Amino acid sequence: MANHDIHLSVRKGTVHAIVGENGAGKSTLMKILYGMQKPDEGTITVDGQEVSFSDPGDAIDRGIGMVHQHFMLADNLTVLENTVLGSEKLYGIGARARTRIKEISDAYGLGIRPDARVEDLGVADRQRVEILKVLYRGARTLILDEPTAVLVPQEVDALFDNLRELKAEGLTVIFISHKLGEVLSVADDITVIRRGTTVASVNPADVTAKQLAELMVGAELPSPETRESTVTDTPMLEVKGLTLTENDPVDGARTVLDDITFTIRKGEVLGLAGVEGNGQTELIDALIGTRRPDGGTVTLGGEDITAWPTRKRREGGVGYIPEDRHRHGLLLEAPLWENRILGHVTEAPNSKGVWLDIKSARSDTERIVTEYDVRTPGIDVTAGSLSGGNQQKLIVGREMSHNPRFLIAAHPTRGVDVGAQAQIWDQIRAARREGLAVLLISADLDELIGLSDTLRVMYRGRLVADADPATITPEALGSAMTGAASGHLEDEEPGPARDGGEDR
Amino acid sequence: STSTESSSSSSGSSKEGKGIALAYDVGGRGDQSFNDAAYAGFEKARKDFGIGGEDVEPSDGESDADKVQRLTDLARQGYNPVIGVGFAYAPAVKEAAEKFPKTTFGLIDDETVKGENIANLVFSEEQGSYLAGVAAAKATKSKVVGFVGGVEVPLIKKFEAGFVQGVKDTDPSVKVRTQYLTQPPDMGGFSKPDLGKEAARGQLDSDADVLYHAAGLAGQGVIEAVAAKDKWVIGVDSDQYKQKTLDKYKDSILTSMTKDVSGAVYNLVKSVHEGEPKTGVVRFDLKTDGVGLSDSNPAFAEMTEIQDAVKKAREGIVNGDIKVKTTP
Amino acid sequence: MKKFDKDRLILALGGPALAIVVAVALTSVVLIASGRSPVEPYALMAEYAAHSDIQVLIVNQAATYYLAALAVAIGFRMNLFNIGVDGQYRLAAMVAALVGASVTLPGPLHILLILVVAMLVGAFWAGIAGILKTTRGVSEVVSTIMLNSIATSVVAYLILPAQFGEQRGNNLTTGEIPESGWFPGIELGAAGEIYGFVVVAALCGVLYWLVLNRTRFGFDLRATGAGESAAIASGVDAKRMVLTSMLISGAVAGLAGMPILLGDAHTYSLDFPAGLGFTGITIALLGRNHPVGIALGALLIAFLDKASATLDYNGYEKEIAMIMQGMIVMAVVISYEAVRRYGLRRQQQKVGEELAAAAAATDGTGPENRKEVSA
Amino acid sequence: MSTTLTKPAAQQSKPTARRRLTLAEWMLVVAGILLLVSAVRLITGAHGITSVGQTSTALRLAVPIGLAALGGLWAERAGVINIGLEGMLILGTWFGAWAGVQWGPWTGVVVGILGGALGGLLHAIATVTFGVNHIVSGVAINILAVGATRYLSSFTFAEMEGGTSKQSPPIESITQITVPGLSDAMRDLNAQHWFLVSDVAGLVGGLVTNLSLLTIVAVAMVPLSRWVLWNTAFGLRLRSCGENPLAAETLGVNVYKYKYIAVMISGGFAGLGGVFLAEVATNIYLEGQTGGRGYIGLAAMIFGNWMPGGLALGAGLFGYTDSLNLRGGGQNVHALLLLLAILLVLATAWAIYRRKFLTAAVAAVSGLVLFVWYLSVDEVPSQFVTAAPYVATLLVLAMSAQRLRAPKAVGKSYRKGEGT
Ligand SMILES: Nc1ncnc2c1ncn2[C@@H]1O[C@H](COP(=O)(O)OP(=O)(O)OP(=O)(O)O)[C@@H](O)[C@H]1O
Ligand SMILES: Nc1ncnc2c1ncn2[C@@H]1O[C@H](COP(=O)(O)OP(=O)(O)OP(=O)(O)O)[C@@H](O)[C@H]1O
Ligand SMILES: [Mg+2]
Ligand SMILES: [Mg+2]
Repeated sequence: MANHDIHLSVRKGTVHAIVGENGAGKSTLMKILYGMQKPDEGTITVDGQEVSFSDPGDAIDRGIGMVHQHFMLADNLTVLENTVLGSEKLYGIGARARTRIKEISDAYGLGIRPDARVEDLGVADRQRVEILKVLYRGARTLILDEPTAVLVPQEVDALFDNLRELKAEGLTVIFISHKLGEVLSVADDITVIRRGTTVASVNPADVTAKQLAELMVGAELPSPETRESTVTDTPMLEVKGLTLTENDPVDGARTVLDDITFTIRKGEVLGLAGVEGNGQTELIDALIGTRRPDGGTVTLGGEDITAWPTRKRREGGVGYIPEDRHRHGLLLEAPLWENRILGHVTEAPNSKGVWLDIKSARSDTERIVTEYDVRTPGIDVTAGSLSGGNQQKLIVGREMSHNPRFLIAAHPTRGVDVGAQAQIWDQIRAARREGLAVLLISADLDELIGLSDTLRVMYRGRLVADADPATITPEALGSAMTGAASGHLEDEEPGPARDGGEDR
Repeated sequence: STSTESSSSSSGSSKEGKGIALAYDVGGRGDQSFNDAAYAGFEKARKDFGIGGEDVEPSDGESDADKVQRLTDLARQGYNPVIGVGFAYAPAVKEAAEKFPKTTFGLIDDETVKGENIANLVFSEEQGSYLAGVAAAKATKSKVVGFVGGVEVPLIKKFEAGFVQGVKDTDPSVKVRTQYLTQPPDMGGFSKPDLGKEAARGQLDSDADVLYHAAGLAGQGVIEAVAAKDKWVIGVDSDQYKQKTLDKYKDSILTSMTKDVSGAVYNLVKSVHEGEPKTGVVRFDLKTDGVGLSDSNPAFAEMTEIQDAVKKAREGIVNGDIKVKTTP
Repeated sequence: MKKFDKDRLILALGGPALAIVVAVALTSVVLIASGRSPVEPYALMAEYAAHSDIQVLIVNQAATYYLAALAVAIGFRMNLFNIGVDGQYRLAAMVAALVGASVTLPGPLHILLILVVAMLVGAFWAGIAGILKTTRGVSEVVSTIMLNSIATSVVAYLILPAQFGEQRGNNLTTGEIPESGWFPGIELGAAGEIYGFVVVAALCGVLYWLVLNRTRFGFDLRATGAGESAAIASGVDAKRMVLTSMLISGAVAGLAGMPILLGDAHTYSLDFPAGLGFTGITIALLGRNHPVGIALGALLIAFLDKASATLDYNGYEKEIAMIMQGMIVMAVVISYEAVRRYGLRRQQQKVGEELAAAAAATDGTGPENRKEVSA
Repeated sequence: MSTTLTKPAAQQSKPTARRRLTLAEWMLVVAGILLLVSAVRLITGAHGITSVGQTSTALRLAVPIGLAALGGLWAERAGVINIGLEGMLILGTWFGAWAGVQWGPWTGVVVGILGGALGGLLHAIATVTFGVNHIVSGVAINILAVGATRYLSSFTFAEMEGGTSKQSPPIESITQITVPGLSDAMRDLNAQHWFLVSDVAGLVGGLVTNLSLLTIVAVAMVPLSRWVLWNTAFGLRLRSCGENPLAAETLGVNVYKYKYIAVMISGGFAGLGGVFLAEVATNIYLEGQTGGRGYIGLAAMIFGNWMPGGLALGAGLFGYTDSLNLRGGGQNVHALLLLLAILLVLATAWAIYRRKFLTAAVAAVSGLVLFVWYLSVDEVPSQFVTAAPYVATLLVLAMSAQRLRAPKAVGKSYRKGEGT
């Protein structure tokens, strides 16, 4: 059961926020409201009228629109096509629709180009297309499921301005977010969901972020704060002049990594901030060895690994917590113990010579399950049947079990609830104490600032700024992420913790 | 489980024959070609001698073992003679014939496999085709004639060889265009009239005005294309002038190179029926009228010049003055 | 965990069993609709297959199918659709026969040489598709379809007497392989002879299982099939994997023609069986790429093929067996999928339930009681 | 510290929209190829390569392949791979002939389409409702179609006058038209063997000579498909199911419905292709008549980058090379060797310009080999002529596959309400 005994009432013309842990059932609730899933019992009332939706079409007819947690766009179609899809009757699929899109875009300052292909758009633009889709259908009630997760603070502000404008016109907005600061700043009412049921309805004026969080979790909030520094002087990973051009058969060469240079020392966590799509993925690919850089070198513990294939790198002590665990970290239809072998098939205890050592691999999986608190009835269930957080714990356990010298941690706690989050942070901190070098990439700026010893900002394939996590604010970081600021942010104190000069 | 073999090996073919058995090659009954001809002989023999019979089709992609099994099954059931239609049956006939010494096995189109109780029914297609070549060379006005072969296998190349030689011996200035539809093992060239039609059109476009086909069912396409242009076509295997499905085009069918598979089957059955089964190579050629050139088209029968030439060529072949090649 | 396993076993067996029943039922419906007896054909076929010589025929045919299906299955295991097994084995058998017929060597060496040649040629032909895929991104589905047709042409050319072949009567062959190159069979007297290659085929199955499930290479291969991007991130060189498995698939395909070549025909001629590759696809599907499943599938299809011969003698159409084949394949794939889904859902539910129970029991998050749950 | 951080970035944050060839550029490419072909024809004297007959045969041979390819297009645009096209083609030949024999050719057309659509329905049930792997289901349908039609023939055609268990009686043919003056004028012009003019005349002439009405219908399906798929709401919904079915679902599109419709239309097109084979290419049903054209159609569609125009080109290539092969293959294909060698030289130059030296080397060597081959023989052995279309397809795919782009969700199983 994902939801039970939900009571939610949203006043017309307000912004109503819904908060809750991962997997609390927020998205499920919204999907029910939007007709994508059917409730087993209970009623939904819109404008005083009881309704029952059998598919999203019904909800749309009722003036409900939804922006999903994950983009619901067809990359290969144009913005116009994505927008009119399903509602072709309104303004056709041609010139009238184009005009209407322009009107809406202008009215809310969305800056939409109707004939652009979605695949060519950045995340913020895509987010706006999603909102446009809803407005185009003349929705009076908007459901926004974590619309800010991928936006930088400035873009979030712009979005909130849009929301306020909508509210002013009498539209109703239901808004889901994990970022409590945002919630408090924009919402008129807040509902808290825990374990699939509504546990509280509060007025933003009456609560603090901390109280809200405790309502969500039912316990005290952990913090990513790292207190003592364990940074040593021995460089573990050195990246020099890394350059990567993407060879698009149609567009020709395009530089995606431009002269990237940095060093991570033993015991250091280097946090990399940046809006998604600015080269982080490519950087990870180049470091893990799934893409050959066009120039530059990567050195691990003094050894030049630039030409090493992925497997050799992993054997050489590169751990990897991928950003998309389903695509890069797990075999969803394989049992847990096989997933424990994944990525380390050539290493003990998984194999001896060319043969797999299934027995040892299994018993080691049992160990990981216990040590890392992976909630599962056993190691023969498929990875796909575990919850996201538990999948992530399994991955962390697996990577840590091979004593990495250098760990790539991409969004290590994305989609993971607070409890598991704290555990993962602890594990990273513990390994760091023992001399692990970490490259941390995260969209969660609090996590980034809290966990890192050094911060870098990536923008359009370059490292454009650096900052000291002790003094930097998320806002300042955010402005560098949009390219508005560069160089050393808050440069009053160069500090010995930073090896200067390499980013020009 | 028992072996079917052991239960019947003692009986061999001693029981009173159940009649004739035909095992077809790829294409099977309905190929409007030699499988059908074999069937015609089979039917006629059954009627004339009042005996039973069984005819069995092959399956796709079968191996020799399957053919052996088929012949074995038939022999064991008491059919006699058992006839393998097509050279593909050669290894199978050899094996089955050893197992059933008292059954007579007919093998059409192959003489590489010999045995006491094997009758190799072979045809001199090249001789008949030579005559077709003579007729074509005489009938052409444009001095270009064409040959359309279904699949490029040695058997069909025999047709080509005889035809080309016939043309060249008659009039060296006549050009022969040769076209095959598919390559083995793609036997589609015998069953795709559309390919035959387009190939014939190609030859007609390059001025050929007499076409000879050895393409089984695909030949229907050749005939259709030629008829549409009012040129001459020479049929194959049976007298295609008389074939019902080709009635519409019969005025364009100059003549046909006949190959008396039907007669061969009939005669073998007859010999078995009369208790003096034929064995060894039984050749059907011009001398024995096993191959020949039909003249059921009255227009052809009236072309005296051609008839004379054909007659002369026939005599030359029969008395050995003309040696016809079997490969082009 | 035992519970899961028992479930799995029931699910694994239930799927195909159900499918065959459904397929037989549907075929009977077809029979009734066309005014025939809905049961007699089965009885006839069963009776016919009770003879030991037919059984030998079935087993021999199954060996050939088995190898073709293994070749397909290797590709399937990593989401490669090697539709080109057909061309690969034909070309391989042809060249192997040429080589085999032109040398004289002591027995085992001669056979070994022929097998090596066949595997190399099969691998080469499949490798073309592999290289096109890895370097040029050409879908192997399309390229192997093209290569099948091209193989036909190459074989047709090479077997010409002007090239390497010889004409024998109306047939073209590669010449006969001397007896030293024949694979000894298992003589069963009147029932005939079982190809010795049946044993090789079985060994290939064992090897397939062993490599796939017990070696690092096999793990990499399966991982690539189960999730290519995850496999790449885990250190598998996907391109090399594609090429390697294509080569292996082709090499095994090269063996598919060997039971007939070395056990029976001893020459490649125009009437060498074609189309085994497509049957191989069917069987790999039926057997779910599992070596035992494939063996059962191969036997089933071989049974339908061989036993249906009796239908002809008894006034039924042989095509009934073919319809049944199609129905079985369709029913089997549908039931596999339904069963797989059902299994997954069930497992998810169980995970959910057990965890909920565990959570309720401790009302906390402690891992203490997890062991009991999984026991 | 450093303050020179933000040089204006040289590159854009995101690639600009994919560049497509404009109409003018397309015309230039076509003109270039024509010029080249014409030159090769004059050098080699192989006038057959652009004759009227060549073109008209190419068209006839291309139609069934093109229809199968269109079938593939409709299914794949909705996200379903259809390797069962071969089976649906077979169903089309059988049903088309069965009805055609009894109630006339046009009824045959309708029933043939329905027969193909029946195959499509089966494929849709398996893939859409049961989520079976698309290729697996397609293979099963191919087996089933062969068995079913053989079985059916044995007590339908076998009992008809002039039919057998493998062949139907003749079907009345569909009217053929030839554009009166134009056809002859083009033929005459073509016969002059002038540079370029005759080649164009050959092309045009071939397209207006001996045209069956069904050919016209079939050819019209290409622009019609293009229009329906890209210019109507129905088409947009259908394509959205192939790109991102979940997104479509969230906008109220009934994904299952569109997939079903698309796959049935797909089967219908294949069925029409089958009817064409049974009624126009020949006038009978024949077992094994389709001869793998379904697979070739699929290849043509991929070749054509999942676009109607492209697949028409792909089908045209198959039709053209097949036709060359059937119309005095050896000499014509010999001429093609030269054409190919020249094209490879051009490709080498282009690759060098793009600084892809490996590609350049491969192209140069292949070009050289072809050229030497061209010089050393007068005729290509017929065995290789048969292989020409397949080799050509492989070559073209090898050169262009990376530019191809399949619908994003094609081949993926989709379950309603299982999205995130
Ligand atoms: N029909 C169902 N029955 C039982 N559980 C379900 C059902 N559907 C989904 N769930 C589970 O319910 C939980 C709620 O998921 P949901 O996506 O609504 O969470 P969420 O609050 O949106 O989390 P997030 O913050 O990660 O987006 C998940 O564990 C999900 O797997
Ligand atoms: N139909 C269902 N009925 C019951 N339980 C289900 C159902 N579908 C999924 N689940 C359970 O829901 C969980 C799916 O994981 P999901 O990632 O959605 O969980 P989550 O609550 O978001 O957890 P996390 O916060 O760790 O990500 C699994 O534990 C699975 O067993
Ligand atoms: Mg979750
Ligand atoms: Mg959610």
